[in-house]
Amino acid sequence: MPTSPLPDLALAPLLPEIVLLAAALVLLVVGALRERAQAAGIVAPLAVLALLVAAAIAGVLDRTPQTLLGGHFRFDAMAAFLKVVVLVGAAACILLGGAYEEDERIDRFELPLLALLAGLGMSLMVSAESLLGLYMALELQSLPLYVMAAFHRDQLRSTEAGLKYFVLGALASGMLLYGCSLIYGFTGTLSFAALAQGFGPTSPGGLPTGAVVGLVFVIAGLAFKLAAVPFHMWTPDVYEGAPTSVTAFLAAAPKVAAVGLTLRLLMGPMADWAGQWQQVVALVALASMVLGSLAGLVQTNIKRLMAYSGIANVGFALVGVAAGTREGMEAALVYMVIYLATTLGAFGCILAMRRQGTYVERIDELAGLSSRRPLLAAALAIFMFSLAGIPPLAGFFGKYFVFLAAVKAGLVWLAVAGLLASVVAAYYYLRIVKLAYFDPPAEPFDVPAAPGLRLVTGLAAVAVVGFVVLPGPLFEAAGGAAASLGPPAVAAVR
Amino acid sequence: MGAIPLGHYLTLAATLFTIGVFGIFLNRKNVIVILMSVELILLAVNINFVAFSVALGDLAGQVFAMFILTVAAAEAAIGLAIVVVYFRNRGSIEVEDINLMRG
Amino acid sequence: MSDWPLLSLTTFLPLVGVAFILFIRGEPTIVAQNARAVALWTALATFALSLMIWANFDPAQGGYQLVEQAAWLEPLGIRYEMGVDGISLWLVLLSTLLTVVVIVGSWFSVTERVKEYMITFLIMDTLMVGTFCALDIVLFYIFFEGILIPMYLIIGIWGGPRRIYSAFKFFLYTLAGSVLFLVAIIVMAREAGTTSIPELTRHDFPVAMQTWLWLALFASFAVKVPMWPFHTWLPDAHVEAPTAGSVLLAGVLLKLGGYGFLRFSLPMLPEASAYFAPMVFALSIVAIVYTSLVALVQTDMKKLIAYSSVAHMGIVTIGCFTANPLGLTGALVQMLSHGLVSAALFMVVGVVYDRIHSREIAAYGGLAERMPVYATLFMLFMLASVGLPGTSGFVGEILVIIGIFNITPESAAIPAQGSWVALFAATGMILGAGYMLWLYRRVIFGALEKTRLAAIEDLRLNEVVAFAPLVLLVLLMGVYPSLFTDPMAASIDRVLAEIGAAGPGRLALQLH
Amino acid sequence: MLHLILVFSPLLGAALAGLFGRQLGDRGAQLVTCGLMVVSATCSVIGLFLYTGDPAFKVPVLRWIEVGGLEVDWALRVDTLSTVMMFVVSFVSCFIHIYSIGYMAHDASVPRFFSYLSLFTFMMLMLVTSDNLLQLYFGWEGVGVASYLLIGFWYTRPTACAAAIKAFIVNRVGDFGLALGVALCFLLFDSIQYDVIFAEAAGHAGQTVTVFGLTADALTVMALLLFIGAMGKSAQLGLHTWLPDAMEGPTPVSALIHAATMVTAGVFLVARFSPVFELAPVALAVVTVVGASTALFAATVGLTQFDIKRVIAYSTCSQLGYMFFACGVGAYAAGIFHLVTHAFFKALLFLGAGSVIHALSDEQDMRRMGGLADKIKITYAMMWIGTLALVGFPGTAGFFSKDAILEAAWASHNAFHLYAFWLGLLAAVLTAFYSGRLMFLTFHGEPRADHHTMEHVHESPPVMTVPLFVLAAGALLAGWLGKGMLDPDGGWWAGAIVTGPDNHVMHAMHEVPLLVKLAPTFAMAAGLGLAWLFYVKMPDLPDRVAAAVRPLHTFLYNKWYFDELYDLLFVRPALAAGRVFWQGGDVGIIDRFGPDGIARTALAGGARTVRLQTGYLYHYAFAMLIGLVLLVGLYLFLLGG
Amino acid sequence: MSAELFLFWLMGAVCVASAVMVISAKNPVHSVLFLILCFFNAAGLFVLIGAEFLAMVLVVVYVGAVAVLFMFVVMMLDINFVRLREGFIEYLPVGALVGLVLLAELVLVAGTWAFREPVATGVAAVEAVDNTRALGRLLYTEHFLVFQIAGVVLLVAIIGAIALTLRERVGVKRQDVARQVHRRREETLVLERVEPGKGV
Repeated sequence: MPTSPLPDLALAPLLPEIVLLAAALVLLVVGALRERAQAAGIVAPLAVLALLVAAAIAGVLDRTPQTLLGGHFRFDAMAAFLKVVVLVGAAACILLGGAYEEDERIDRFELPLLALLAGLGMSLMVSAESLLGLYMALELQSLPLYVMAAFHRDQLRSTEAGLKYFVLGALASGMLLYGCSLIYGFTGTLSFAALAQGFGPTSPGGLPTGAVVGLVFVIAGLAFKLAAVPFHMWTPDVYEGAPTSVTAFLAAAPKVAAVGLTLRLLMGPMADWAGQWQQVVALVALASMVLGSLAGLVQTNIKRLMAYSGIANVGFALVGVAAGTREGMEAALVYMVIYLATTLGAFGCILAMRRQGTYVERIDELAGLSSRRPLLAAALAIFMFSLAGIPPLAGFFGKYFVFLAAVKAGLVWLAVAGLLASVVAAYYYLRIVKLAYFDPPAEPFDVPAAPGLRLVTGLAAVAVVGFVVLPGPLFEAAGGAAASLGPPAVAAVR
Repeated sequence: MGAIPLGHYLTLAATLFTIGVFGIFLNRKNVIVILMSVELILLAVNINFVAFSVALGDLAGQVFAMFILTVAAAEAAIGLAIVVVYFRNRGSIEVEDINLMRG
Repeated sequence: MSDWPLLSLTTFLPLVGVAFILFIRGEPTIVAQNARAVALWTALATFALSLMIWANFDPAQGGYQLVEQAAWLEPLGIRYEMGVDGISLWLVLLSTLLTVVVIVGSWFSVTERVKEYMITFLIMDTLMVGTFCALDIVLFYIFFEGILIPMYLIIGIWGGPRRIYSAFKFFLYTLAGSVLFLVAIIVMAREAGTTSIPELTRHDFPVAMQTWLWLALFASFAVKVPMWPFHTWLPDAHVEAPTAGSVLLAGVLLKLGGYGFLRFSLPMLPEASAYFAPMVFALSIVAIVYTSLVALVQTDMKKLIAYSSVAHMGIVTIGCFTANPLGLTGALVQMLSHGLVSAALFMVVGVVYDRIHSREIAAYGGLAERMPVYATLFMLFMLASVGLPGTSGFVGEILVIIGIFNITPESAAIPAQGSWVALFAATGMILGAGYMLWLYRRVIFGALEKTRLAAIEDLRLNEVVAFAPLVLLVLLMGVYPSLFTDPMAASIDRVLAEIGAAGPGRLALQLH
Repeated sequence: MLHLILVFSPLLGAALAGLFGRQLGDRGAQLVTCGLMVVSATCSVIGLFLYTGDPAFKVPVLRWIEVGGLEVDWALRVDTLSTVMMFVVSFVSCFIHIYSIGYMAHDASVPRFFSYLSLFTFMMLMLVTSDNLLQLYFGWEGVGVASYLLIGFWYTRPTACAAAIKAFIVNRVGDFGLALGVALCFLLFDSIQYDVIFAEAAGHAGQTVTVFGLTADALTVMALLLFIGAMGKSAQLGLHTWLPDAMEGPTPVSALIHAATMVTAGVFLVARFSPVFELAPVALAVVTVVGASTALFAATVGLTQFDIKRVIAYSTCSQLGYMFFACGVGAYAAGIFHLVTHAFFKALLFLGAGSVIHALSDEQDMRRMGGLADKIKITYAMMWIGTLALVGFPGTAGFFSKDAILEAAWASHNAFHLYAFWLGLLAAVLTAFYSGRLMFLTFHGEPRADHHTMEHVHESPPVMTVPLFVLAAGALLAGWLGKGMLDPDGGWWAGAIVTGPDNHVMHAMHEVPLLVKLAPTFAMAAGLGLAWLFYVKMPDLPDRVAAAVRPLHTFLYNKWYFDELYDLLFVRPALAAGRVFWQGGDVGIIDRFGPDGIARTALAGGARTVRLQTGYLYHYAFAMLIGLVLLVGLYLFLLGG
Repeated sequence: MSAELFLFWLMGAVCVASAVMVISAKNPVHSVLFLILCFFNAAGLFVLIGAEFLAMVLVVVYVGAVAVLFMFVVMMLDINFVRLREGFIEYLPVGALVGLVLLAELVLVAGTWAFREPVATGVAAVEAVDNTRALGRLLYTEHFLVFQIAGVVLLVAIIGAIALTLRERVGVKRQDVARQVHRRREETLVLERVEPGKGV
């Protein structure tokens, strides 16, 4: 194969990406030709459509693991699973944001287009099969996000958010790249498959020190994308500053993709070296859970709060990663999917709260929500309880599974610490419920929001509540996804 | 390369990387210098890749370095665009001024 | 009938009512009326179904009955498994009954957000019944923890002036205990490879591990019961909760702790239970004496009753750890009795609170003149609370005292001085009489001097209806407790066998 | 069936009057309860004739508790002892019901009163017919509650409420001992059925048991625990404080509960458990000492009181002491005999006192009485009959029983029998003195009540005086009729009372020196004479004597400061401890360092954490870098990569 | 010391020195110029090691595009001579310490490198063709996908930069093709019937 002058053109597994790219190009043209005022109204639904079509394709494609295009891209059950999740998540975010963007006058067609391109990046991320693929996909996902964060270009907060996000993101990708270079230098390859083959448990000499240090650098870079402590510093500021619809986007799909990418790297070629990276991930997880839980306690801005909540949640997901087992991986995937649904719903609620034309951001302003907008308050409460991990809501199952995996891997201390942190975090989720339900109503809220927003929020609420009835499919899908990852030899046997 | 040991290159890259990092967090001037620091970091990475590539006799490293250059250019464009819009709002790009949001 | 999934029907029937209520639209008053009606009929139907459980229950069998199994969370090896035994049977009935009672009892007194109120209580019903029926430990945990949500809302929305502090304290305190339970569940699931309660019970956990597991379980149940010194959430929560909330809190939720000890700690971790039994006894004694003394100086009616609850639950925990049939039966009967009596007492307070809007003892006095029926009921429940023979309160208490007294240094099952424990437990009788009588005297007796009480009206029809079943049951359980204890017997023997199977003998070797 | 009717008709009456009082009206309630009490009393008389001397049998009623070897049924045990007790309870209660029709005629809540009274009677009957310790306990607490309700009947009076609570709680202290006794009994016998216990008691003699850290004779411990219960109910020294206060209740209540029936339950308990007490000599010694001490103590206090009912109450207390030390020295039969006679004459005295109070428009202080003898002649006569019976005037009921007790005390082999004898004798003198004092102060001398009151003095209606006649007849005749109880062989009891093989006191008491036989009579004469001297002959003497022994008088007048002592020892510390535990323990320590403290710490931690989030880019970058350096360092240096 | 080594040291030293100047120069314009210097030297080092294509790209892309862009922005934003604030010195010791630890760690790691056969399938036939050609071959075969992604990345950069900075100034007459195409008659043309003698 290496001698073949032409790339292997069996491109079926790339269909989702091709659809996305084609859609992006077409929409770019459409947007450019349309009048400013109308462009977004056309591009956004089409972008949603494209994302959903791509997700559907990813869902029905043959899941036999196959690596193609020079070993940078791999399609397997895990890729399919994550693509569906990530693309649907991205589509939902675009739907959520429509009305908000109109109100805030940032309803330009570039926004959905960039989201679409970021979706393409995420889709590639979860299929990355080499360090190079990893890097490029990551950048393709990150660059649109930087722009989106600063998209409210007349607003200082938004541009500051974009600036911070960009600078720190660049630093993080510098770290990641340095790590990549070390891994490359010390192992001689960029390919995950080759890494797995050449540095299996039986390989002489084991994984070189430099490669492990490189791995730590790479983990640091990925941790930035995940917003895990101590690479989380951008999160609160960017969440607060970015337009809320963009914050929702940032908080949702990219994190799932980043977890997928982390798993691809750690549980793929590095699976046999779990002992080497486990402690690092466990520490990061612990720090994230603790910091996210503590810092959230004193927040007054709900977007900032969601940032810290996100930090804590990623910590929980990383507990599953730290387990270093297939089960842990499965748990992390399940966790992230549930997190995605809950976060989307929560942001849906935030985006639906408007008072005299301005969007509510201060937590205090939620007071009395339940008497003005009972359904919205109920949905918000559901998401908050789910984030706090209270059964029978979906959030509980995620936590249970993650900690089950951790305990099985011997990380009981991490499970205990994590659960205690979750108790602390419960306080701020409860506070929101308290404001919405217990406090006397203040001024009325504006009438309910756009249908897209209501649809997404409603679906998320139903999913979070109804998960308990039928949890099996998600677990099975995640199980299949987790099983598909691993050294090719194993995959071939399956 | 023969005469120059790989370690030299790696040390040089490490030094540049460190300087770049210094540039980011010791910088009290303007954001553009921070962007330049990022470029230094990327340069360090590139040196690493190229050095490794040559040492290993494997071209993949150099390919990687090329893509890094590409992305760096894209990044620079976006970064500068953000700086520009920020400047339009704030009238300054002093690092100390970028702290509207905190806590 | 018996091949119907009776337990699941009972558990989830209230949710049907919830669905109905959700779709009620219209004028606020009409909505409230309809919501009440739907909630009442749903609760009644649920209660009727739970009576069917009783009818189909075979008292002679010690194992789980009416067992239902279904695939649920296969990848995690968790099945949907429901069943009852003599221990949970009555608690199920208690839950469904009290739901009916609180809905009737708050028929007129709750006028705000009636729809939400009824929904919350019906959800509570589902969760409570589910907790007692669950035969899978994770399923149990889901119901067990889930109760926090409606309870939090109940306290927070319809509660008193300090409701927010109390709601948070209640929620976070209980949650903190419960997460450790969750860790224990996970560790147990890993160790035994199953989450089914019967199978976990059969599993022999290594003794060293038992200690930690036991402590983790203890953290949860001790908070729930609550045991001293984990009890401080309870007075706050009880005081601030609306009447119906206090009723369910005291009537059912506190029982979850005792139930947990009986269902998990004892049979699954017998060695550790034996090892820690003296500690439990010590804490229970402290709880009884300490909280009784604290109750003596309360000025708030609900707080007084709340503290008395802690003392009464101390009897339950003692009974649980006697590991003999008397003690266990006593603990269970005491749980049921406390479920009825303290529930009734909170309703008693609620009655006057609805009229005067004060819980201060000092705000009352001489109610007997204007409210004879009320005074009579109050008297009955007050006496039941202090354990008067012939009422339900007595049977449990005396069984526990006899049971614990029968633990002697010679009977090595549990290394404790039973007689001392019995002695202190019995002091609760004296102190209990002290604070309850004092309360009664200050509220009911004396001259009716306060002007705001001059026009206070006696019990309304709905209140009488709400109290009626409690009165009947309190007396029935006191006079003919066999009705209740007979179905328990076989199950308690089973639990004892499970405790014994691990063997006190082994224990002596391994712990000393 | 007879016994079922006997026991349950009062319950029926109580239920009817209680639940349907409003519908029945005062008259209806009175009729129902009294009618049913008459039925019950008739049954008890029939029972007395039919079953005295028959061996014990059981009337089952209902299954009660069956748990792990503990099997307890509701059942009536009928033997001679319970037959006698049923008679006393039912009969006396019946007449007190009737008396109450008159006495309570003007009260606002008549049905409630009769309901309580009947409820009490039922509970008392359950107590005496109990077949096992738990049913005994039921009756035991039941009468306590009824007593509580009746003492607090006039609930608007603060003193009545306080007295009611005090009665209940002090009784609870006794019940506490009883409950532990029940528990110990089950430990020893694996049963709490009387027949099992009595049959197996001998087998457990000398067995030791370890309770409360002590290893002691099992039966002794059990007997002592039961005796604690008896002390509470029978107001023995230490647990007596509630009885005088209980006089806050209506007078018929005092007569029924606090003279004739409930307070004697302790004596009944000791007699009932004679098979056990006989095997526990130490316990008997304790009973003797406590009984004798109470007899004297209460008599001394009775000397100085002015409330007519309180004097009789202390007298009751004192007489109960007699009964106890009778049991203590082994003469259970004498104790029960005194119980029966006492029931009649003390009820008579109380009802008489009630009649006086009724006549004087609710005046109870003897200092404001006097000179009533002419105005209420029937009452006066009846009171004298009662008094004579109380002081043991030859031929009256009290004479027989008290003599028997003192003789038994002399003749016994109990270690403390002489202590009991001499204290008992001294108490007899005092009894005569204070009884005389009561009579003289009340009926003789100048009227001290105000003019208005004296004008309204009138004799009570027949519905009140007829019961007096009946009880007076009892007070006079019960001694003659009941002498058989003192049968030296105990055959009369048909095994209901057991005396040990070494206990020959019932024989020995008939063979005491003549002086001993005469001593009580002399004591009576001395006491009555002194009283006449003090209160009729030289009315200024009492004050002079009191002044001469001022400290002693004050000490006695204040009832030996028991109430104050208990207040200091128990009530105040309990309240103080409660406050300390609440504000100091719960709020100050547990909450402060527990939930609230943790919450505060977490919030402070949160505040500190967000201070890291300065908003400055370089800080963020720096944090990332430090994180990176640490992680790499961790790997390189700590994990030994 | 061989010539190559000497050149390495020379260029390396200049590279490091100019890097230091990039971050410490007071005038941002100087910083950009030093950055260019640094890149030139790095390119030299690449040539020295035998990666001539990359060296060229470095100069073309960086010096020719990126650095110029920087310069352009610096000039456009007109930011000069920023005063040094007091915090700088305060943080220096800690910062230096962390930086030095990082450097030490990196160097330490670098020291552990040892040659091993590349396990990858990467093209080993470097000898046959020159650097540029070999890279080209790889780029369009093996790394085709990545190449495409790079294209998209650049597209994103374009869209992003435009979206952020492009403003439609009000009052400026611009040609709008879309509007012109979509123009309809009714919108532009109003037919007024003007009655004679009355004016419009």
